[in-house]
Amino acid sequence: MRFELKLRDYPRIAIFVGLITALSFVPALYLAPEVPVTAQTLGVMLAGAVLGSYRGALAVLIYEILALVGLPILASGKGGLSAFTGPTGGYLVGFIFGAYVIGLVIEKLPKLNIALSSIIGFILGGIVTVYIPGILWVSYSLGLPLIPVAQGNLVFLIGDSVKIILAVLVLLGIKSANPKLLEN
Amino acid sequence: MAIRLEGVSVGFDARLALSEVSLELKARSTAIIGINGSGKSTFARLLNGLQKPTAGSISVFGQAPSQKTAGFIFSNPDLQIVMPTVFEDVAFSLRGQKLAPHEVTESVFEALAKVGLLELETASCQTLSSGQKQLLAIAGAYVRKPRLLIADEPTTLLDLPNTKRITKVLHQTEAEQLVIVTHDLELAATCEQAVWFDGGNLLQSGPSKEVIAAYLAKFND
Amino acid sequence: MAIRLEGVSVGFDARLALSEVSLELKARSTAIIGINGSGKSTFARLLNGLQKPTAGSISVFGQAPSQKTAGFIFSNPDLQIVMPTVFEDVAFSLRGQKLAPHEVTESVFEALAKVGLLELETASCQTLSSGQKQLLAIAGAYVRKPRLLIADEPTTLLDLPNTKRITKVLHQTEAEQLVIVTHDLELAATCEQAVWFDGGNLLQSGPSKEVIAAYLAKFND
Amino acid sequence: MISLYRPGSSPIHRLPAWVKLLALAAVLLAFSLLPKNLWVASFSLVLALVLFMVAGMAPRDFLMNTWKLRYLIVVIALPQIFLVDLATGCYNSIIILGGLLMATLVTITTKTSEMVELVKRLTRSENFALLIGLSINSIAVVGSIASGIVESGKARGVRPSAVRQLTNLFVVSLKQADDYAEALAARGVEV
Ligand SMILES: Nc1ncnc2c1ncn2[C@@H]1O[C@H](COP(=O)(O)OP(=O)(O)OP(=O)(O)O)[C@@H](O)[C@H]1O
Ligand SMILES: Nc1ncnc2c1ncn2[C@@H]1O[C@H](COP(=O)(O)OP(=O)(O)OP(=O)(O)O)[C@@H](O)[C@H]1O
Ligand SMILES: O=C(O)CCCC[C@@H]1SC[C@@H]2NC(=O)N[C@@H]21
Ligand SMILES: [Mg+2]
Ligand SMILES: [Mg+2]
Repeated sequence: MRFELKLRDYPRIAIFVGLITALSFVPALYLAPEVPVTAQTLGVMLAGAVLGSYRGALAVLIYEILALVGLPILASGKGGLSAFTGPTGGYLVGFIFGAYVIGLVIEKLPKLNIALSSIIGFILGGIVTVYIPGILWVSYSLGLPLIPVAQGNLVFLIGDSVKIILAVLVLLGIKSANPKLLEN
Repeated sequence: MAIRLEGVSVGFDARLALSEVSLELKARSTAIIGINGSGKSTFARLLNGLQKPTAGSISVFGQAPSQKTAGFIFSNPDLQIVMPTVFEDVAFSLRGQKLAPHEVTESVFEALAKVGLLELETASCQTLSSGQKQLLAIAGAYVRKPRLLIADEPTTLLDLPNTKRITKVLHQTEAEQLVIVTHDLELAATCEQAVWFDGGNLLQSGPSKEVIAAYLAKFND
Repeated sequence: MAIRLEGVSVGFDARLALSEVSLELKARSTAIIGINGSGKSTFARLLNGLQKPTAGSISVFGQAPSQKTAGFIFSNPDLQIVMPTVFEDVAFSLRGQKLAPHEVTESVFEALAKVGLLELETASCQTLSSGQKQLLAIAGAYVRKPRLLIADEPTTLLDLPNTKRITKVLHQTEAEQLVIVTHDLELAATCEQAVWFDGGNLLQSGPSKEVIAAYLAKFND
Repeated sequence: MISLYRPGSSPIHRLPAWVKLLALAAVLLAFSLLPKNLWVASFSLVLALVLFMVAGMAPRDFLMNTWKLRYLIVVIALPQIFLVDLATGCYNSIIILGGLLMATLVTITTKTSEMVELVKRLTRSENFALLIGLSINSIAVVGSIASGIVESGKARGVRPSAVRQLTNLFVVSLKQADDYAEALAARGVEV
């Protein structure tokens, strides 16, 4: 696969940086301290699904670079270096790969109905790919044993399942409103 | 009755978007004019409760401002359309009113007839032209029979015939009062009264001809 | 020289956005008028090569249309800004021209002076008002020294003083020709010539006073 | 867009961004190599405090930033104290706190624009700079679309469902992105 960017991709990637930011501002819910349930992942999932693998990953990467350099655009208005060295740093890294995997799955299953292929993508990319580095980093950075951390992380499955359903509905909505918007 | 503001201020952070505005609007139609950032939209949003005053009091037909009494139209109709088809979108405004299906249908048809979109009843909203989308937005507000209709720059994106059509439709609705925020002084001149804001202050109000003339005089060099 | 179209058509899917337009624009300034969807923007986009004709031929100063000869300004200033500060944004237009840093600085300063934004050189673009943003967009186009300047509804989102300022700046640039697409007939009247499109057809062209009068007459009932 | 930067003219403010980042990395590495005892952990906290003072921050700022991390400390400390032992629990929570405070200090003493500049210089790509510029602008653009949609929903008196509003946000934003692309092309931008 060639990682080429056309002129049209630039503002589309940029607008997703804006969309992920807007979703991160939806008030986050703290079930477990420090790692919130956040609408941000909805933006990450749709970045992969709408922009495709490498463009989606690039949108998430830029979003995180802007957060890293000091814009308060992460969940509940966090930002800066410490957000990445803090316990949620692993999820943030997982987001980049997650968007990529989602795009890849949808690209590799062109014959499948978009609702189905995106659900598979969202589970593999939006959950599995995000949770693995997320859990590893929580465990490592906080010096906690892996198994209880992984078990604790299961609470997010509820929220993330809801977000997958939302993401599929939004994706279908964009398609029915104007299918050209999904063309890359 | 009518619309009455007493010492109303609205502050954002440190600055005042409106400062101590006292005003009574009694005319059937009023235009709100002023330069960018002068407080026009803030004023309009006060009238249907989208914005709460920081100080002072407002009454609309003797009641607190509310989305029940006041319908609101924005300049970008894309932001207001929520349902896939024209009929559904107008009907959406009646949700939660516990109407029988035939009552909904009747009201929607009446509103669509008013704005002249009856033939497009089953059309997909995405296929409408920009003028048609704005008419649809008006129908969506009108179907709730608001006593006050507020439009914030309803014609900025439209051409001459569409502007004329929207202007006519706005004036023809059965709302008791009409408030139009606009930069288009021709549209403003179609209203009986006009109010001129400047830097959050009420600068002048009165018959629209006079206010517009004063406004023009200020910026003609 | 000037701008010359011969039998130009542009088709989208099944429909024609412009059909067999033949036209020569020689005046220093030309307004393009017509209702929503009549083909105005399509025409404007042809002139700097954003849109290729389906049939026919176009020449601008004897050459094929290109972004090199023609600068373009849109109505939404937010979507024309790409860099964080005023200076950088204008300088961005010069990238790829392999200029020495001092040449870039000189050109940018000259363009900023032209539109009256020199004092804001280091300001963050996000802090500008909508009128200032539109002036910045003009500077971004102007800095490339286009021989033709095209503006597609440059003042729709602006208030009266800003509209006047932008109108003045557009006419004062050193471009050899100026083409302004607009619904604002006062703005159109500031141009020497006007062209009226309707349903993709060239309906009338000539001195702007005459064309505007005919346009108004059609929609006055 | 507001940023986390706190203006100032201290020596730390004046250091180039890359120096601060390198220094931070070096300090964090050094701590991971030092013996893991409470003295070393406390030293990291003292170092952070001293650096805050050098940067011209009031002790209050130091305490406020520490307070923001309070839950984190509880989360780290409690399980470790139970699962491992008291000393390890304390060491880990204090050393992490010290590290995070120093990272925070780099962020609040460095202008966002300077950091962006650094990133651009590291990548040496004009196209990357374009992408960053467009993205910063897009945050404001999407923000105004989003507030417009929320307002319109409220103004109608009947709140559209979250899914509808969300879909609308994506549809309108993506349409604007295409307008943006057009404006770039018109400016003669080639990538
Ligand atoms: N939500 C907000 N937060 C902060 N400031 C605001 C907000 N809304 C409006 N303002 C400020 O209040 C002032 C008045 O704004 P308002 O939108 O009422 O102006 P306006 O007259 O409608 O302008 P325009 O013609 O550009 O629409 C402006 O200075 C604006 O920046
Ligand atoms: N990219 C496109 N794909 C399909 N149809 C298009 C496209 N661009 C324009 N059209 C159609 O071509 C016709 C002319 O459009 P154009 O944008 O030139 O009109 P306009 O005169 O600029 O209208 P407005 O005043 O609303 O800006 C319209 O019917 C429009 O729907
Ligand atoms: O600090 C941040 O911005 C990142 C927060 C990460 C939260 C994670 S992502 C996966 C899981 N699902 C959620 O809703 N929250 C956590
Ligand atoms: Mg306004
Ligand atoms: Mg147009």
